[in-house]
Amino acid sequence: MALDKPYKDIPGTIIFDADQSRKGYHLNQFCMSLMKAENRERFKRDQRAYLDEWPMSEEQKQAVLDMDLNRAMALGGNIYFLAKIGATHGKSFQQMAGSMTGMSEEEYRAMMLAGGRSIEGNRHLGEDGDAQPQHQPQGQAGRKASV
Amino acid sequence: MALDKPYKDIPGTIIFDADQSRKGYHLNQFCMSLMKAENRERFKRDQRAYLDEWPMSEEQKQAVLDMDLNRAMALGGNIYFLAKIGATHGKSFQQMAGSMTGMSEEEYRAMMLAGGRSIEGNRHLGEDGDAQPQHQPQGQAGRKASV
Amino acid sequence: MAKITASVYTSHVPAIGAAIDLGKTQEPYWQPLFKGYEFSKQWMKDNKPDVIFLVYNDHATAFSLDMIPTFAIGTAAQFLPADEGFGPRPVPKVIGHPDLASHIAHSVIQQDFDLTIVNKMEVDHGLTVPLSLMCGQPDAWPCPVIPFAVNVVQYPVPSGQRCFNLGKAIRKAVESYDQDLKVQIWGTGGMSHQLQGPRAGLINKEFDNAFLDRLIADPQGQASVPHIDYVREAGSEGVELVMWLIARGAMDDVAGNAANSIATHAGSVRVRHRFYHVPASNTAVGHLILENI
Amino acid sequence: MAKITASVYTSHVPAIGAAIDLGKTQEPYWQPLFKGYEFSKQWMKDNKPDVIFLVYNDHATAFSLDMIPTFAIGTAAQFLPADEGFGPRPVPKVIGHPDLASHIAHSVIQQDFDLTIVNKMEVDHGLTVPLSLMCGQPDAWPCPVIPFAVNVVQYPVPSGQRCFNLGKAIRKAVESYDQDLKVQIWGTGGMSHQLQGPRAGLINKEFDNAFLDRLIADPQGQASVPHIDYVREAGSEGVELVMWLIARGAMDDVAGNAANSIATHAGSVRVRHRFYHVPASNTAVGHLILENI
Ligand SMILES: [Fe+3]
Ligand SMILES: [Fe+3]
Repeated sequence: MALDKPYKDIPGTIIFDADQSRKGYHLNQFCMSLMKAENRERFKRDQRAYLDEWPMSEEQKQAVLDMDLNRAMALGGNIYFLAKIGATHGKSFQQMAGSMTGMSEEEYRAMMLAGGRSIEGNRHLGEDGDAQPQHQPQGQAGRKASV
Repeated sequence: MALDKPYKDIPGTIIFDADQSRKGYHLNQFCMSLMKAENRERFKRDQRAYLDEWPMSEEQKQAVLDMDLNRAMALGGNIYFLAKIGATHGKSFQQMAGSMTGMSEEEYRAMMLAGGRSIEGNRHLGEDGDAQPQHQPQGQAGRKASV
Repeated sequence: MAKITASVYTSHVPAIGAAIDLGKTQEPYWQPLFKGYEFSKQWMKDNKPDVIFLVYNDHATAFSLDMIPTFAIGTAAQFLPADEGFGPRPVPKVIGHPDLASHIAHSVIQQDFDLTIVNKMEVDHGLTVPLSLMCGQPDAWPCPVIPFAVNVVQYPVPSGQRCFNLGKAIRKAVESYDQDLKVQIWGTGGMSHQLQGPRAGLINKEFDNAFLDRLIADPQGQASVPHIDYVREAGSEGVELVMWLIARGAMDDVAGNAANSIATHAGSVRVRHRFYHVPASNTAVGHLILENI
Repeated sequence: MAKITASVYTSHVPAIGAAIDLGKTQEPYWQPLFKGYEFSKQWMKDNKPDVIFLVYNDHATAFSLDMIPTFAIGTAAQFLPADEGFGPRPVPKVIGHPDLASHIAHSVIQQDFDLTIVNKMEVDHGLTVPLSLMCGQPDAWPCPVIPFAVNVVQYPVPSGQRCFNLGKAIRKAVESYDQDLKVQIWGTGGMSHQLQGPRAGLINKEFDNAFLDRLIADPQGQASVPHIDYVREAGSEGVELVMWLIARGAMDDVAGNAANSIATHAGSVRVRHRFYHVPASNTAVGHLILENI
């Protein structure tokens, strides 16, 4: 691809473009299947067996089993598709989004109530905002990690 | 609809536009179902029973049973959809197209071999070409009808 | 002749739908948000349209990765609320307006917009949450709705300028319909939000309010802002805001045909309501009502 | 850099596929038609492309009335021949080129063409008959194929001008791809035919030959011809000819960007082959090969 991808220099973000879409095709189509109640039941009963019905990579399956959404995104998942897994487990969008920051649910909710994450330092890779790679994971997890 | 339909003054032609599409939705979707071999078998075994599974008008069903393609077109059918019924009965596109003129299969085939129907007199309603309403049905059938 | 009487803009956060459906609108978390829509519910009663042309995006609900239409118009007689993973929302089914929708499709395709015509689809929170916010919890929605879905899931999404020009084409289509109908056009989605990655939770109040100012006063200028600015400043999902430009492009003060990107002032527009609130779940909520006068 | 080397134009009559599949090509009825493609099969061997970008229309096969995309690009890894009612044609499966297809989709959407991206579909005679005519009956098609489907089933179909401009946008997209690939673009369908009603069997040799002349020498002029002329002069299904303008718009002598409808001569084009025959079933068969030089 010789096309510009100007979004590559934004920190903490994956843009779902054609390349990601190709990588994540089966992962995302698996997620779509969870829009049927009977499939959600089957998936919850035996996640591994259900996943094995799909031609996904082992890494993709593991990311789903671990509910590691950052990993699932890197492997081609799209958040609107992945949200169906969260819904199946009874998780809200806020819980899912928060899980990608390393913050606890309470920490993330408190950040949102205080007006959300600031844009300052988070526009370009190489700045010093809290979404930059050098500051992950965030919240309590980050403080523990740096000890 | 206040949009122009400039195609309304062409003789012997129905243009499949949004209005026709709406009218023929279930008829055409029934035709699509004949793309599966098992459905073609079921349809051929009991056409009426198969048609009754679809929310089509009685007129539409009768047009299918009679293989009256002009009627089916007037009721919202589209030729590419209706062609699946023909295929189910083992009919070629030439046999289906010919059936809408009133000509016998041989007459229609001979016309095509001789270079096809002329455009002369068939551009606008009100001219005197062979596709004009006053000259239907064509071929032997027309000669019989006018006796 | 049909006429666009007003445009409505609102975020369509799924958690808002859940709050309404679960009776939480008076909880401290939600109360300030719903207060911002009290005016709007009354305004809807006082200004009941005959049809709502509702611009939204599908969130991997009706459209999987098998088919991704850039622009899709719903021409069906009805559209059922989808099961997005928690079961369908307990809201009325959406009644379409096949005749007007087909007319608009016909006209807009002839104005060089390459629509996908959809005769069967379910609708997700992108469409039903705005209806709930503006109409509350009625037994039936107040009028037929034409769903118009924009791809903002897989990049590239249509540009702001393309969306704005599409709005102009829709206005022209509506005005060539021969029944006297009052049509509202709604643009939904946004405002700033990012749902993924370590940057999740981004909110940019300055960007959002500047967007609202400019959408009102200089929509052509706002239309020329590239995607990357939305993604960078308003979050990866903030790009949904381009959909607001479709509704804005259909208003009276934006003249000229779709191919002509220069707006001249042909009529005028009044701001009836403006509201902004943070947060709803991960998202900044913005809301505007503009009337043609 | 990828480059468009040539364009190929041909009718795609289903009966031609049946004649090939049933071994009837040497029968008196079919022999003159297949003779017209002998040059072309040798030319394909001598000028093997790396990818074919194949413009065709779906005939109620992959797309029912549930979703009707104006323009759909196939980005899948493969496409199986469809069962159109007689069982699938016994031809090789079509291997796609997902990377180039996605690149073209990306570029062309950013040039304001509102494509639908399709990751799963079966292909009908509209796509496989041209391959059979140009390649005979190999065990595998000679190269990957990107299917590009145009709605010509439900009116309104895209205008000739829109198609021509799309061709320009596709050329620009191909030329921005960073691998060295020789790409052919094929436009299929037509020529004059009418498959329905009392006017079925219409053939207009004068119109068809004037179209071929003008497609070669004055494509911009031909692009400005409205639909109604095709329907009136070349039959209800003759409107398929607008698809040839997409391929023609991608050639070297047609310069300028997609938004600019004025063609200037930037390169030149050579006619390698021209053929016309009546009838194939209900249809007039036309065929052209143009090379960029
Ligand atoms: Fe949204
Ligand atoms: Fe065709």
